[in-house]
Amino acid sequence: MIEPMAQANKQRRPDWAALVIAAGLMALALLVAWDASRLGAGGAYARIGPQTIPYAIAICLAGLAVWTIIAAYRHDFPERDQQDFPPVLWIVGGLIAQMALIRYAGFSIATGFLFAMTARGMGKVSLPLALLSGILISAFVWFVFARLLQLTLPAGPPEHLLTQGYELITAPFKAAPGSAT
Amino acid sequence: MKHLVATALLAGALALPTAALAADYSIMAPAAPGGGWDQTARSMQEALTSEGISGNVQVTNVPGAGGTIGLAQFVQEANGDPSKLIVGGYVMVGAILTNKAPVTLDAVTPIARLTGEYEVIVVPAGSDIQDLAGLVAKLKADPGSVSWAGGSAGGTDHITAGLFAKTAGVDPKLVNYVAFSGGGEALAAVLGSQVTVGISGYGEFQSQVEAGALRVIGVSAPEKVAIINGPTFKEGGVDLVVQNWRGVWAGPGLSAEQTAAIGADIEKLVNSAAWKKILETKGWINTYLPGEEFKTQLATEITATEAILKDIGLVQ
Amino acid sequence: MTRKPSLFRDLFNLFGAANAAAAATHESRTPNARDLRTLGIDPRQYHAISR
Amino acid sequence: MDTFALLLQGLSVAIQPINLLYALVGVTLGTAVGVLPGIGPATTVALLLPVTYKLDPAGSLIMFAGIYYGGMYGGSTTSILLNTPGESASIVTALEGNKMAKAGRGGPALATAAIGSFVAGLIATIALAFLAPWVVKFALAFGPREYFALMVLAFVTVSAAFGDSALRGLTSLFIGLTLGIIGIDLQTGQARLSFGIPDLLDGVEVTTLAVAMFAIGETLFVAAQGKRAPETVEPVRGSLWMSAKDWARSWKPWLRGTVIGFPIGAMPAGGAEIGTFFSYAAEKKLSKHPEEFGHGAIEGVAGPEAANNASAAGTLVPLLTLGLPTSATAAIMLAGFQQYGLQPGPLLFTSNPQLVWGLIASLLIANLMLIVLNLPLIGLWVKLLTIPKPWLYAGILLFATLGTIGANPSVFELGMLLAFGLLGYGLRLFHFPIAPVVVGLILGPMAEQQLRRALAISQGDVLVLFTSPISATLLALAALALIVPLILRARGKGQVLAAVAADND
Repeated sequence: MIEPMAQANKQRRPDWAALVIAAGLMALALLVAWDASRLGAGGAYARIGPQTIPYAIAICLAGLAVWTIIAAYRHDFPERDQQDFPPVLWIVGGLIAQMALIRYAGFSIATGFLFAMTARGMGKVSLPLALLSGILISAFVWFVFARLLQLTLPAGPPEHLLTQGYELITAPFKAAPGSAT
Repeated sequence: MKHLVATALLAGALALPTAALAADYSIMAPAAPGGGWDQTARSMQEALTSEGISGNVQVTNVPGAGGTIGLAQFVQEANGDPSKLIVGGYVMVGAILTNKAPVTLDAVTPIARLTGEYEVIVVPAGSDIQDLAGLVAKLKADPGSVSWAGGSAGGTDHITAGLFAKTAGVDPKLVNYVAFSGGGEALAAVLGSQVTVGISGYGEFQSQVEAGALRVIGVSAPEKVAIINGPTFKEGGVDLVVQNWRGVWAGPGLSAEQTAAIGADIEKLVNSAAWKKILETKGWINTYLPGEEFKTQLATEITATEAILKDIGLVQ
Repeated sequence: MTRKPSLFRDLFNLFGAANAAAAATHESRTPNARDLRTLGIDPRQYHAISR
Repeated sequence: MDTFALLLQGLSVAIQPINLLYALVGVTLGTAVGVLPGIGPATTVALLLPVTYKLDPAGSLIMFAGIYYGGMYGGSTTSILLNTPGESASIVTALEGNKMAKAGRGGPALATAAIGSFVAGLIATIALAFLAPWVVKFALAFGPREYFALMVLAFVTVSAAFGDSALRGLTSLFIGLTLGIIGIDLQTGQARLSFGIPDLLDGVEVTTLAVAMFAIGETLFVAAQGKRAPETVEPVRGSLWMSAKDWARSWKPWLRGTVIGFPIGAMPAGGAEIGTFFSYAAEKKLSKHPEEFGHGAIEGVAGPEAANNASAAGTLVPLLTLGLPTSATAAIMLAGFQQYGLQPGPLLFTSNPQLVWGLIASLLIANLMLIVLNLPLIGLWVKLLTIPKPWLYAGILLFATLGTIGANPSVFELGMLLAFGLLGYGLRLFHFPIAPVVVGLILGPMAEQQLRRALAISQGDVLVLFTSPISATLLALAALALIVPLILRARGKGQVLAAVAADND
């Protein structure tokens, strides 16, 4: 199992990113074990309770952390490509914007922001144009899924407008009895 | 001309929502789309609008933790708002206790119990257990040797198994209850004789009972149910009735008149032809119980459920 | 483990290489050159495929 | 009833107009996502799951299966014409296919891919129909302990056995298993890893995780790679039809690809890609013209394309008969069954024969639709590739969040989507596989519950796991699958390093 030191000529510094991953795995192992420790027993007949498997997983995670440390020192991790971070930030920002807006502005506006910022992150596009088309596409999607497939999607001003417009158009076609109040 | 059309459109847009406002309802199903509560909410929506009881009914889904997440959100949103309703059921009673939910059913206004289903105990066709007396005898001799397959821990099936043991004079803590997730997993275990008995709603076992692969040895109904071929618990010597029901509540802070108005609408719903037709197609049993009676029944059940969950050891 | 018939080992190696390459491609990565060669694929040609 | 009768009965379900429509929608969508980069069948099914609950179960499952099959067809188009596989299972097709297109033989390449997919899909679906009842008979004897052993075997093969790094495969698996613990424990009702957050009590949704890992993680990863050289579409020159020589050189690879792909898909080893690589290697070894490989050998398109479709059908064997998903797409299809309260497994064949056989029969129809959609309409699909990348990925994220919001309109759920998306990006960055995370999340809790059920039934006797011949065999296989590759890899290390050194010249 022992590897010949063919890589001796390579740099001797450990792979720092891999060490960070190992630390993360170890932290996760401790978290799982801590959570398991406060669980009550159970499964009188099974003799293994809700805490048994979490403990087993914690031990394995700790083992994988150690293995990752060894791999970090032996440079077993493959090379990473150069990453271009601004686009990633645009997209993450878009997801955060959607989260922040969805309760107050409704589906179309929130998702319009996500659409525009993702498009901006992936290439050179005009942000206002992307935002406008994003809101229009989202409003259309909202209409199809919320009205026709009866999915619960949060409604905001554009959605209320759409609903009213739809009812206005369909009102004459609806049967008169029952709908009168 | 243009102006006229625009004015008409605007007037219409403004007038429509106000016209419909009088009988609007928004029903929350505190579960994912597709489940039993969701189906109940959407059936209510269908019947309320088609019968003209309400002009516009919206259904919203807030899934999670046996309905307790939806309930907590509902209490905040629906305070003093007579247009908001929430659907729920017996499962919620257990979930509130086991999850130690901060918001309980005390915070909402009971409107009515709508539908229900009874629990059955089944054994494989070739089992040496013939009837409830045989099951009780085996249970008393060695509780661990009887494994019960049913739904998740703390759910209706588990509670019924605990109550059954308690009523039969066996410590509910010693019940060897094996939880299965839905979709026929428990059924497979009973069919394969992996477990001694199965306990669940009749719907779960119906097809295999009719095919002769399983036998019903007990039903949790107060009297014989037409479609189920088996004795009630009481006939088998265990005096116990359990119903897995679904009902509807309104928000807190409503006046007596507002509550009464909602109750009247729901009563209209229950007596409507559209609702009866839905019950028939879905195979639901009508166990309608209006406001005050529902409230009393609910209080009794909550006390009994808390006691049995403590006995089983799920609630400290 | 050392005296397996060579057909078995070849098949196993082939299968192992196919699996390793498959696992890599599944995650939009480039399989390593050894696996590609085992499978009769020229790594340089493989790299020309844009992903 | 024998298989033929059941299959005929299934056909009567499948040819109902509404089900034909679902199949058509499925294969069209599947072909489209197969053509488009950045979104595959697994993602598409995950996106559609939350929005299809209103449809009837048979219809949506037929649609999902159509997407799975369609993805395998669509991926080959871009591989051949663009040298950009739309699907990872079509990468191998690009090797010879694009060379053929460059040499002006794009038509025959597309034709052998489509016809090969059809032949393989047809044979493999029939094999599925005949094999399934047999496996079901066997599986009826399965109890909790046998299922537990089967899942342990699946863990090992999906994550560690043959992947390109056991360490990274296992790490991914254990991340999935950890996520699987979150929520209320089925057996005791206690909350685990929930930290008092009510939104976590129901655990992590498979669809949320899959959408985040595949759609969002992939988008972030693609975004971070920066700009690329512009892609060129090879025009389809000359005849679309294969010459007699092409037919003569294609039919054997089609059959061999089917024979290789089907069992690999059916084994709990996961993924259609393995079969494509294996088939390529086999064709090169068996070919009378090995020198043509690398310069546009038609066998190198015919074999792998047949293999990827056959393995899609193969994957359905363990999924339908045992409820065991062996690939990410299958894991999400399992979630689809569960959405309708159905548990795939031996019982489904007796309790819901209409649905199961309708599904199988509709696969045959979907296969027929696909060849019609793919051969004459090829130009239409190529047009899809002209959608600019920013709009394409913006659209993917729109639908990714739509599914999550539709199932549970909560900010917390969107936060999980973002968190898992970032996790997916990180895993890709450091070359960790994604599929074991998803498989771990869905199989982990099942395996744990089965183990605890087995022990509860036996009143705590651990030996029961080994006294059943089936579970003992499965556990032994799992141990072998974990250990043997480690030994082989260690023995091969010397050669590996030599190869690496040679490659880095």
